[in-house]
Amino acid sequence: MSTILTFLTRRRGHGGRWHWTDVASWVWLIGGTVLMFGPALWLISSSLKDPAQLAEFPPTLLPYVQQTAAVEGHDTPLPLFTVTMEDGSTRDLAQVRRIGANAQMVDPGDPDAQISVRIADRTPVRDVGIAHGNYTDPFLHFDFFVYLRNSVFVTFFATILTLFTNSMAAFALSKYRFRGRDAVLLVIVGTLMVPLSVILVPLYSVVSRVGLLDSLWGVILPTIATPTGVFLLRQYMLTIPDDLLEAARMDHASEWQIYWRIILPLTAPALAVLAIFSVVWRWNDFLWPLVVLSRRELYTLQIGLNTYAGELNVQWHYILSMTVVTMIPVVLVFVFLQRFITTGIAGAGVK
Amino acid sequence: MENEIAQVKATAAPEGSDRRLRRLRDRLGPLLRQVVLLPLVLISRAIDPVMRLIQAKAGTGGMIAVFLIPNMAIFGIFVIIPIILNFVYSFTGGAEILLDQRAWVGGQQYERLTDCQNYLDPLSCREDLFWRAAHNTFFFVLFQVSLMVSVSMITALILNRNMAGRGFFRAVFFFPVLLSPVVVGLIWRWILQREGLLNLIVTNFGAERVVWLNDRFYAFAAAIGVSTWAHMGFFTLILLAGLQAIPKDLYEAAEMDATPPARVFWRITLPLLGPNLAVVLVLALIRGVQIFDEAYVLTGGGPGTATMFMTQYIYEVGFASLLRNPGLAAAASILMGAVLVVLTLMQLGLSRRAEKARER
Amino acid sequence: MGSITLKDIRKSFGGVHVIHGVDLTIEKGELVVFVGPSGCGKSTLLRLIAGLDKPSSGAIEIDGRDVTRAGAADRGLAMVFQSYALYPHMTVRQNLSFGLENTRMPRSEIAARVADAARMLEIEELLERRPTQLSGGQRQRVAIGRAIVRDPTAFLLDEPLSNLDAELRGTMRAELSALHDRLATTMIYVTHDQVEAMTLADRIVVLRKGRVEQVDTPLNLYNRPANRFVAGFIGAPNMNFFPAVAEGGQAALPGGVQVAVAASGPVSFGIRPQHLRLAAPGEAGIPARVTLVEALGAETVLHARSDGDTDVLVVLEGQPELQRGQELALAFDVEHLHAFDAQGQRID
Amino acid sequence: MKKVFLGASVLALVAGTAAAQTQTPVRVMWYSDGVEGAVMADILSRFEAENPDINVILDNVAFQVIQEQLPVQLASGTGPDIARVTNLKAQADHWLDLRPYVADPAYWEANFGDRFDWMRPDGSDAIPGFMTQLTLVGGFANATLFEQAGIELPGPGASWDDWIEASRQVAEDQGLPAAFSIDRSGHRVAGPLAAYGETFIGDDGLPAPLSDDAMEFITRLVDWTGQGLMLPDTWVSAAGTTYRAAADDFTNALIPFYYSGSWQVANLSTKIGDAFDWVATGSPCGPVGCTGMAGGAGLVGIRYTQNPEAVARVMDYLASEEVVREFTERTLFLPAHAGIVAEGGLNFQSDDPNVPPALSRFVEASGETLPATDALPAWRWANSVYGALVTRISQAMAGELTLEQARALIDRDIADQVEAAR
Repeated sequence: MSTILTFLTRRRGHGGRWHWTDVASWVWLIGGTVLMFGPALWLISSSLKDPAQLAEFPPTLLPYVQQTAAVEGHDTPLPLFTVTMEDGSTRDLAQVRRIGANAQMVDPGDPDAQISVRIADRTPVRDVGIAHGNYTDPFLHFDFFVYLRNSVFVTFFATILTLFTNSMAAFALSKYRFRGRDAVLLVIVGTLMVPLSVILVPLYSVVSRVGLLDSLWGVILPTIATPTGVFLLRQYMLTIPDDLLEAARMDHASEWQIYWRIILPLTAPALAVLAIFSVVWRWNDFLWPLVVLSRRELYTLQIGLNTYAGELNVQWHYILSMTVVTMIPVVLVFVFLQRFITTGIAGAGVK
Repeated sequence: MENEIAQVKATAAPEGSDRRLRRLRDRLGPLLRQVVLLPLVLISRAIDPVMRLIQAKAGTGGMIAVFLIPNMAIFGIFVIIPIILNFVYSFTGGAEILLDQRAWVGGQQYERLTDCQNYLDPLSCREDLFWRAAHNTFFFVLFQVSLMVSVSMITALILNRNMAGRGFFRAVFFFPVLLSPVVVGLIWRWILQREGLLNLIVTNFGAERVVWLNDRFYAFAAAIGVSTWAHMGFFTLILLAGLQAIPKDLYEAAEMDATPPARVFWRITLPLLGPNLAVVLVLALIRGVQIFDEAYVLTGGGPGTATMFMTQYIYEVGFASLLRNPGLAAAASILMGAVLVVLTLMQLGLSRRAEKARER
Repeated sequence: MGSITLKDIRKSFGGVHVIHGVDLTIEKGELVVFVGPSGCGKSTLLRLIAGLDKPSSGAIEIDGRDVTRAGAADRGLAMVFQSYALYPHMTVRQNLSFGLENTRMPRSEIAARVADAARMLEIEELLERRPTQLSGGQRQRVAIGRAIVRDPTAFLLDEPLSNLDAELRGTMRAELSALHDRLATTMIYVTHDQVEAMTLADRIVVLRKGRVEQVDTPLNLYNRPANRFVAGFIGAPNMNFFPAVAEGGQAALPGGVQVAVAASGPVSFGIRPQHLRLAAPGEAGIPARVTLVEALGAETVLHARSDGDTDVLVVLEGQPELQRGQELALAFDVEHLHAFDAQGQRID
Repeated sequence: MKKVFLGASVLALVAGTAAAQTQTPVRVMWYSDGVEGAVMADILSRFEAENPDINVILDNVAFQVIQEQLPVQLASGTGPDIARVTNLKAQADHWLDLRPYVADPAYWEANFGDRFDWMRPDGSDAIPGFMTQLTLVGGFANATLFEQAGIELPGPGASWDDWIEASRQVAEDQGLPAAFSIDRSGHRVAGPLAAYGETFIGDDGLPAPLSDDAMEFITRLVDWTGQGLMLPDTWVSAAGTTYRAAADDFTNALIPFYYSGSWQVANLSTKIGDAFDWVATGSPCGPVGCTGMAGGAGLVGIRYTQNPEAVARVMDYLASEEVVREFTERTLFLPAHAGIVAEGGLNFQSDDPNVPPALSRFVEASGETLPATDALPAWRWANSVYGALVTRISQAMAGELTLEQARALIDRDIADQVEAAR
């Protein structure tokens, strides 16, 4: 125990005193943890609430369900309330019906005597519980597995192709000198600044002209030549010594082999970072697939869950629950690969 | 003999009880790797002779083309051509969506956008919403980039200290980067709305409920805060990488010189962090100007038009509203792109000059 | 097998001339060392031979075949890089066999060659390790091994020992020498270290600013440097030079020593520190004042200044009693004196 | 290797669709506000069972797709075979004329004919489709809150001022944040504007400049927001034409009065449950009348379909009286079928005692609409007017514009739209 304590309270500097910066750092980090994770936890908790509870204020931290009691003489279980009686005492009563501002209540232990209570004097008895319908209904009505398959297909092929094409281009741009290289680089970096929503209409007409509308490849192809990827990989490849390439050339390796057998394996950390980002990006893509895909059997999860957004109403309970479901892979990536990602970016990001 | 045993013990000891597990992993690892890599190996066997042939025929120059073509072809079709088309769109008028049905109007859209009596007063402009969006975007970028860079810097400095759980906290701050912007906007709207979590907390402390997203100041601050929340982890990591690359002995030397910590930061850390800081600034700037999804979901541009940013304006005018005007949207995006390019070039130029100055 | 001929090789990088017309023939089985100060073009020349760079003009022949335009892989050469350039993601074995696999050699043959090379270099236990798990000397061996397995027409070695510490460098130098004797293959060895050059080379090529200054055996270079540059570059500590003016076949050194020389006008005389000695009483010598005494035990290095402000180095045997500020005269035998004309060319 | 994999996945896709190849495919693009997608899927599966030669594929999409993407598809001459659309008039050129294909055009004329002008170009006699539901804009009141505050619900003929005053008293008594709210939508305020005398359409059929009558109501609306009577969250907290509903604030009993429309009935029923009693109030009155706005979503055939006969068969089935009746009863929508309306006796499937009276109140209110509002659904420029109203009124509410500026900008925005489209 004490070792844990000393581990946790280990700080920089010498001697045993806490410097004010240590305190400030810990406050910052712990505050940051609450701020970073809190909202996601809130989303999960909200996704377990039924529609009525979602709209409720004050919101509860945890999802609750109304307690009911089976009362003799009534076919269905009745909702339970804690009622403040006129003498100030409180009793748990079941509600038979409500008429306007008054409720007909009954004591489950004494089902014959009905009591009239003002509704302001009663509060529902609730227990922590889950509105599992939020999760089960979409799985029944919503082509979850079709959407999942499409999302996986898009994510997988987009990532593979991104890695391939970007690394090849980055190789050419980092390890060869040729006329126009700087121009190509400038164009690539320049387009970093063009957000998709801005060229939506022209891009749509291009994709439509190429015949990729309503096709998963129409979602995949426009995303794979990412300037970010080329840039990231090129920066990393610049750090690979040219000696290795020359050694390989002396070793009878063709240029393709140099790329394939020397450069690619050595770029692995940067490729991993790009792969993870690509997976997250493609998995989360919303606007573009929404524009390209209009057939249900081609929908990705993000588009699928948006079908709960109607013209006049949004079915938040379903959207929230499906959002949580679509977050699972991302969270898994995070949990299992976070060390890889964080150190990878640190290593590959900027050199 | 005894020596050898001692050696074996010494190497085995730290592995402790999971030695068998590790041995299994050592044996399984390569096997797994071979299985995973098998398709790649097969692909390479198939591609290699073709590539050798190309290299023999076309030489190294040909190979450069082979490496560049897939990326550049896709890039050309799906990025460059749309950008060019967008440029063409900006010279056409009407509500039609497809280019071939649209009428050529020359510079009319640009005239309409830049028709202003006073550029600082959007209401005096022909296209007042465009200028409101421009103003909002300008202030957003100004505040958001400064906030994000400072917060990322503080976090990176703290994470660079030698303290327990560094890896964990590094991950914590990175987590939101993985969420989709739509989800980010949704979560925070859920928290900031009238019946949201924040008001629950506020009322628990006895304060009045505030309708955060109805207040110009709070809504704007929320847009800044939320986008900082969502992206700071990425920038923190870049800065952290830079911090860790600064040789430790510089700090030791500074300590020997009894340099006060603030001075160490300004005179050692910051200058040596220069390249990373430049990358962070450029990327943050680009992202700031492009702010869309999370802010759109969060505030919808309100209250009034207080958080309506450039990209939202373009998206709504050009695509989302029932009354679309693609030509106007295209012209607006071209103007925005021009500003971005100028800003980035200025930024790069400045940092390059600073770098040169330092080298001298 | 293994003769290399360079014909008027020139190389410029974007207007900067790096190699100005080099003609050179390397006989088969020879170990030739390119030596020169940094920036003299020795590495560039090696890369031109290797095929990693292409000369701007001139021709390269290997065994009489013109390979000027041939790629690096097609010249049958092997190279050891200064940085070793071992593939960090491959084991030693994979590093050694990579080049052979590229030539579609049968697996058994590859295995046999790798085993041979590993045995020869005593790196058999390291075969399954990766380069990062090796010490500097071990990496060096692997880099050489990678060249050996290829059984090349010639080895090209680019400052292969410069990353090693002094002791290891000595050992490796000896091993390389032994290796050359055993393999009897042509080797071109680039170094800026004249000791390496002297100890290893059959012939040394001294380069300066992209030009060949002299090509000869180590001892000839030492004994008969073709010009002042070579004289100053070869031999440690550096040769001392004294300016003089020749008139009527005679020139006077400081202290009035007259020397016969077949020239007239400004000349300079060089003498190696080892060839100077303290003048016997009455003997004519160059007067100098001691500025520093470095006693190394077996020998003593004397820094002195003659009149005319020329610094002089003297290597004396043993541990003579000398003090800073002491005035003395330095004597020498005339046959050790090298004379150079105003252009720095040797005068015999 | 990769090729094999690709090939396999292509094969799988082809195999998946091969079974459907012998059937005529009919694609329906559909969006849902509630359960109607599930109901429609159910009805269509019965249709398929009866018509094995037709394969109906129901694409349940987000409303955003209908609004943003379908127009682009239509412009390029593609799209589904049938779509559920709200923006009916502006895209009327793209709808298929079903007249030559349906079994009995007279049945269509008789039962849906009144609304054909909403969805066909002016002067055409086409049968483009039918309304899946009618909607009527109108108010809801939280009867329980009114009762607790001891305030009478304003009766029929009560004016907007009466309603806001009564709601204000309830809000004050019950400590509520605001008295009422209206959905953020131009369509929602068009009714009240008409009730104050606005007619929208000029003599030339083009939008007329905003009248003083309209400004009368807009002024009130902005004042009410300024005084905190109208919940600012809905209108102020968004920009542009973004749609925002205040339904959650009403279900959460934050406002005693909510002006929305008949489509909310099902939603309110599920979310409010037993928490309080609520009633539909119809539209409060202005000087000219007590009108709401009719509207709704239409199901239309798309001109670019390959199989107009199959489309017509699907449409015939869906428009048949019994299917419309079932759909209406299960979705709690207002029916758009003249025969059903005349016959009445709809058996709405809800246990909630608040639902039937609310629905009948809306049916009743649909007789109270003014000609000015009745003309709007069939008017090409209605969306331009709605968009300009929302954008500028909410800016005025947020204090970014004065009323005069807002008026000028509304007129200018509409003129720009007309200009751009000509």
